[in-house]
Amino acid sequence: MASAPPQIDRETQLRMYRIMVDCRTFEERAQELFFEGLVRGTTHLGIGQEAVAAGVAAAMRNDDYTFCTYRGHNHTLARGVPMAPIFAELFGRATGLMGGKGGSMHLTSVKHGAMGSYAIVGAHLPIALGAAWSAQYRKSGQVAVCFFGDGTTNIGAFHEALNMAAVWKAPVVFFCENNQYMEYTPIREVTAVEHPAADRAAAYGLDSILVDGNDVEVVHRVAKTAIDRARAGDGPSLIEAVTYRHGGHSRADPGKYRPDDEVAAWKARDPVPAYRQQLLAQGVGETELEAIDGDAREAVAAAEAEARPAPEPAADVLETQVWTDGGSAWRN
Amino acid sequence: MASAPPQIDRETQLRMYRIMVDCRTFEERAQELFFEGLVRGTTHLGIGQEAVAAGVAAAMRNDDYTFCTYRGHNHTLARGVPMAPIFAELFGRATGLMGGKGGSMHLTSVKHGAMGSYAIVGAHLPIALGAAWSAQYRKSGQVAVCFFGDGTTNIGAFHEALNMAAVWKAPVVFFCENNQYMEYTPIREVTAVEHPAADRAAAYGLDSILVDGNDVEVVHRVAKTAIDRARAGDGPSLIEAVTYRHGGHSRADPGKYRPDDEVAAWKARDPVPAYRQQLLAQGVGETELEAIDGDAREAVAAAEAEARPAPEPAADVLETQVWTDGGSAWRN
Amino acid sequence: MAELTYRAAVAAGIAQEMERDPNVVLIGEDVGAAGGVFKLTEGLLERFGPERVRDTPISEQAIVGAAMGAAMTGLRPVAELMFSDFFAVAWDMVANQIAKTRYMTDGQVSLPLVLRTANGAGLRFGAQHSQSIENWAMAIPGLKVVAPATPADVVGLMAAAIRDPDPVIFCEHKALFAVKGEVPDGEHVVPLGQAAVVREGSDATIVALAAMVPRAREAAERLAADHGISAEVIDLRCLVPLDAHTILASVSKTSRLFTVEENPRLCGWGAEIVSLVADEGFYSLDAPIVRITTPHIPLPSAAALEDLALPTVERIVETVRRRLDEAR
Amino acid sequence: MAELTYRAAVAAGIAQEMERDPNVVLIGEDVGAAGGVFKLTEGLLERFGPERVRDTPISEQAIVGAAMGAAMTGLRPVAELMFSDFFAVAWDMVANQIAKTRYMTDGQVSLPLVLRTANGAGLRFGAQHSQSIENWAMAIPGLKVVAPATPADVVGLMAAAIRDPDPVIFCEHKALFAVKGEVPDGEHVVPLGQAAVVREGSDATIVALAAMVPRAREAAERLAADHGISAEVIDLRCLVPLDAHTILASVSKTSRLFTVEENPRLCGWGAEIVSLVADEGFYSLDAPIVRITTPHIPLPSAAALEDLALPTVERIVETVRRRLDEAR
Ligand SMILES: Cc1ncc(C[n+]2csc(CCOP(=O)(O)OP(=O)(O)O)c2C)c(N)n1
Ligand SMILES: Cc1ncc(C[n+]2csc(CCOP(=O)(O)OP(=O)(O)O)c2C)c(N)n1
Ligand SMILES: [Mg+2]
Ligand SMILES: [Mg+2]
Repeated sequence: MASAPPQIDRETQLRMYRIMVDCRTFEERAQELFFEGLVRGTTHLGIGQEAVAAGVAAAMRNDDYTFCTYRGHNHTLARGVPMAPIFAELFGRATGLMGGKGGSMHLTSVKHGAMGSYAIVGAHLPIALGAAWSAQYRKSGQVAVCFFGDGTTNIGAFHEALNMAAVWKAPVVFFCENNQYMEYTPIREVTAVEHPAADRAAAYGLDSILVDGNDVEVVHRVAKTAIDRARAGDGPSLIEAVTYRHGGHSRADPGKYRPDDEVAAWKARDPVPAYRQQLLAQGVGETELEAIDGDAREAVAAAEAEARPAPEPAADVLETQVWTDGGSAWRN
Repeated sequence: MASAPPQIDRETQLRMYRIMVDCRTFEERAQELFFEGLVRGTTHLGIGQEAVAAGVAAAMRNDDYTFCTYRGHNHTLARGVPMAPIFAELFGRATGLMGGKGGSMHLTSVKHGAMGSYAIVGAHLPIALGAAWSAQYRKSGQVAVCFFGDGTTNIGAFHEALNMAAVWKAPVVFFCENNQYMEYTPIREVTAVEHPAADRAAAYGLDSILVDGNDVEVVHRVAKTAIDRARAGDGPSLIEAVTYRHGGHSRADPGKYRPDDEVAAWKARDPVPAYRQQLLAQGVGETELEAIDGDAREAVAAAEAEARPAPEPAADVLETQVWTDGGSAWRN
Repeated sequence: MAELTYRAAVAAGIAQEMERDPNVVLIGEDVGAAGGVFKLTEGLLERFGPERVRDTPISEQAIVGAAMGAAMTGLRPVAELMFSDFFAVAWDMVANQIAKTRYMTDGQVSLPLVLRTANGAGLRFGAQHSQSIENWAMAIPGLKVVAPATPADVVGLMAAAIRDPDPVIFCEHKALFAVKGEVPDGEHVVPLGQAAVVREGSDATIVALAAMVPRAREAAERLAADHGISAEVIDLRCLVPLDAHTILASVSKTSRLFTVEENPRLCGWGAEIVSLVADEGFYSLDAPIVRITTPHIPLPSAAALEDLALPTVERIVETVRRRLDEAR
Repeated sequence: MAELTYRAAVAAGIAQEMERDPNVVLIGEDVGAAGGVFKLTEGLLERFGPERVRDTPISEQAIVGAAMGAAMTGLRPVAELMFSDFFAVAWDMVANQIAKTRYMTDGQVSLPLVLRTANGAGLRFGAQHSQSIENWAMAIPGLKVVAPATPADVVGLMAAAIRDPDPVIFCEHKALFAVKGEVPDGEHVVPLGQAAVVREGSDATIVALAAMVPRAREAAERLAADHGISAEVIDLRCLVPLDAHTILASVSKTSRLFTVEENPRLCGWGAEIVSLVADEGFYSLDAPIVRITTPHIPLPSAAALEDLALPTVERIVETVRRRLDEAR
């Protein structure tokens, strides 16, 4: 991964900033709505980790595939999926992205290349490999990007997918967002190596890649290199980006198991204002950034307003879409 | 693993030779009996791999635990399990080691520390870790040794067990017998690294250990070091020993997928005659070795004679030993 | 008698047994320092120390496999699978190793272990965090299966499960965690394999499990009040061992059988009970046997849909009433 | 018509579809160069090349997961799990991912894939290589389940399974591999969800699957010859979709139902069929419904024990005769 970092053009920079702000604004509101009781079930926020979703998405082709986890709002938004159906899904409404059948943990929009959010740790790594294999077979030039957390590196499916992807030279990028915790347990307490993904790349004949996950441009560059490599037929990559979630693991978890100074230090490295500062320093105008910030606030407000009054799913959809014929009949 | 190799005393040398000859003689006869139709179901021979079972067993304490695979005759014999009940088990007789309920793939003799042969690839690695954890908790000083093949390094359970054992510093030795094939596929065609176990040790913070699996003394020394380390509380090891099975994977497989010259080269390095030569060169008398060879032939013949006329299991054992009360009642 | 939540009863039941037997140990993801993601194991680390309460990585195969290896060598491990859906990730360990090893070794190996798990729906967690997997386990010979409906049974059956010399799958129902109930003082043990007749009745037998028990019970009250139908309600408590006597005795009295099952329709525990009665209790039957189940679909996450999917009190009342009418 | 073994029919069925549709690909352990450990895929690598027939490492989660990812992006993968017992290792992929994704995404994702596997007992392979897992799959909403009993059905149902837009678990029975039978020339497709009445009868209905079909058939012949009992034998062929009509129609004629199941006793497909009939066919029934199954035990390896465990022709004959006598 030693090639000189290409310049990132202004358009891409602004796009990444916009994605980050959209994600942040959306999720902050989602959290409020969870506490209001409007978002039901559970919700896993990526606040603090937006640089990853944004940096990678901006390196993807429109027809590339994203596979992510229950902590997948950011990755889904980053592919251009509109906010209203996501809100509606979180609220359990008929207009939800999956009609209320999936919920927060399973956001999927195939037409945006958002191929699903998976809630059993590790499962989507083999599935992403399968999509990459399909692209390889169809010679479509598509790449699959698979996001997962540090905790995921200790489950069997991780190992199987990495080895098989390497052997098959599949066009897939495995992207580990090391936010340093698996739910409430610090990853270092349950992992035999310091860098749960990077220190294991060699076990699959891959380069060890460890980057700052809070620097969107660093993320973008490393993602672009890996995606280009995959597209060129040079096989998979495993990237570890170190980052931090500002809040708890899910729902109402206040994240009290983390030392205050650790949280404070990472909040001081918040990727969104940091990138804003960086762009300002590079000469982007304050008004331009403010417009983006304002757009995000408006978009979130409009999406919420659209989703709120939507009806609950009708009883007659309960048993639809088990099969491709639209139904669920298991007998004649 | 750099400490100077300790001398192996004559008694241990002869014990290892005896184990190897016992295993070889037993399995050659088992194979003939398979072709005669007396051994039913399936059978996986370790002919060519005896140096591993012998070298490791001679480094174990009587109360240590062995976990092995369907290719487990050698490891089971090496712990001192008598031959007659093993033959009887292979024949499906009432006097079988597990009364005919387990079969060739599941040889177990808890009182010899032979804690089972497992036939789903990878499953026994976590189980061996569990026995080691138990020893650690009970402060018994016992060590668990877990044997498995090269193909097993690509399954998820391998990864989970290795990581958790390392984190828990469990007294377990993971011993990979790299015989270079997973059933019919060469391991290199399906594995992202050259040495499927050794090249992955670092992923669990462990030393990379690669040894000649056909040299029983090399195996013994490396095993002893690892077992001592485990017993001392210094945690697990992962050892890869390169070896070769002379025959096919199982049953009637002639192993034709392997190049003739490869087979010939490895047969030329047959560990049993090689060790015999080595012992002779070190001044062990031919008569002493002949006595061991003769003992083995007699023991195998006697075991066969004992097992052959044994009755088939009686109908009334079919439903026993599902539960610890001896029965299988699932209802009142 | 103390009043405990079902949630607190889990920790109380485990603590009772850890106190009694030093070989009882607990492992699982976040069971220690965090006290469990559902707070089911709160206080156990503080009370019994890190040797006996161990946090693990996200490695369900290793968790369950380690429990097996420890059980075969002298410990009595209790392993938590955070959500019962995650049994799928460790299914080989459960179904092929733990369930079969005693039989395969002709009794050389005993596996006194408990696999505990948060089971069932009602929290809008969607298809991968809401399943009822008790019938997966029931279908595998060599596993005992327990699913308590009350705090007292949580404590008592947990004790019996931990003391049992064989592997037990222990399903704790998420929708019941906040339910309160009296738990007897002192050591409390409820033997495995005894169903509880929680309401006597004469017109129909309703068999239920876990979160369906309070629904069946309420339905029975309404059937009595609104329709003059006297329903007997049986809380199975255990699927294996199964209290066939209690079911058959009830049906021989009522002549009619209904099951109320949270699992998807096909091959649930209800089908097994229907089969038992359609054979051994056939001549007592007056009318078709009816299973009231979740449809054969994955579980939806939206509140409106999840509520529709599971058997409700209304659906139970309506079904029993209508089917009894039809059979008249 | 050509005579093929059941074994050869597997490769023939896959080849027919690979010929027809370039998106059909095959993966699994030793399926390529070795032609399968049971020689079920012999010749396919040579015929279709390494891009379409891929050998994999021992990584069942990756195999099944990859099949899913490929199916959702345009391929029609056929993945082999060498022994059906190994489904346990990949059960999360099967039960939580493949089965649920279409529903969870409200139909955005289709998963046209087939998971084929060598299922069943009879080869003295012991408890971890002899299981019947079709009821594991039947219990999971979102999976279709097929288990052919004849070479012609292997080809015809394989074609239907590969063409089906939804995930299909395809169970090939090890004990039938050597059985020969006529297979129609040309393209042969047998629609999913149609049971076959393989013998007509009037006194009792016997429902069987896969290796139990020939046994049930032979038992019916003996019942007729030795006891004057006319048994109708139904080969289910598919568990999902289930041909409930054929079963109910038969029972309405015979008034008596027996199942012959290879799976361990509890929660098998038989329990589901009993439940169906005990509800919808209740008033046709003259006598208890009887399941003839393997006991609820892991499978033993010794020939003598394995033979005792599975339903035999004798046990079927005896059971049907005795139960009909009793009911008279
Ligand atoms: C197989 C499995 N085990 C456990 C869980 C419960 N669980 C959900 S998220 C999570 C932590 C995952 O940690 P990590 O991979 O670091 O991702 P993060 O949540 O930090 O983004 C756990 C244990 C699960 N969903 N699946
Ligand atoms: C999970 C699982 N997948 C596949 C198999 C079938 N199988 C039995 S042995 C074997 C090869 C194992 O190779 P290796 O680990 O190298 O051991 P060896 O047989 O060479 O001793 C395979 C694929 C199995 N038993 N379990
Ligand atoms: Mg994390
Ligand atoms: Mg090998």
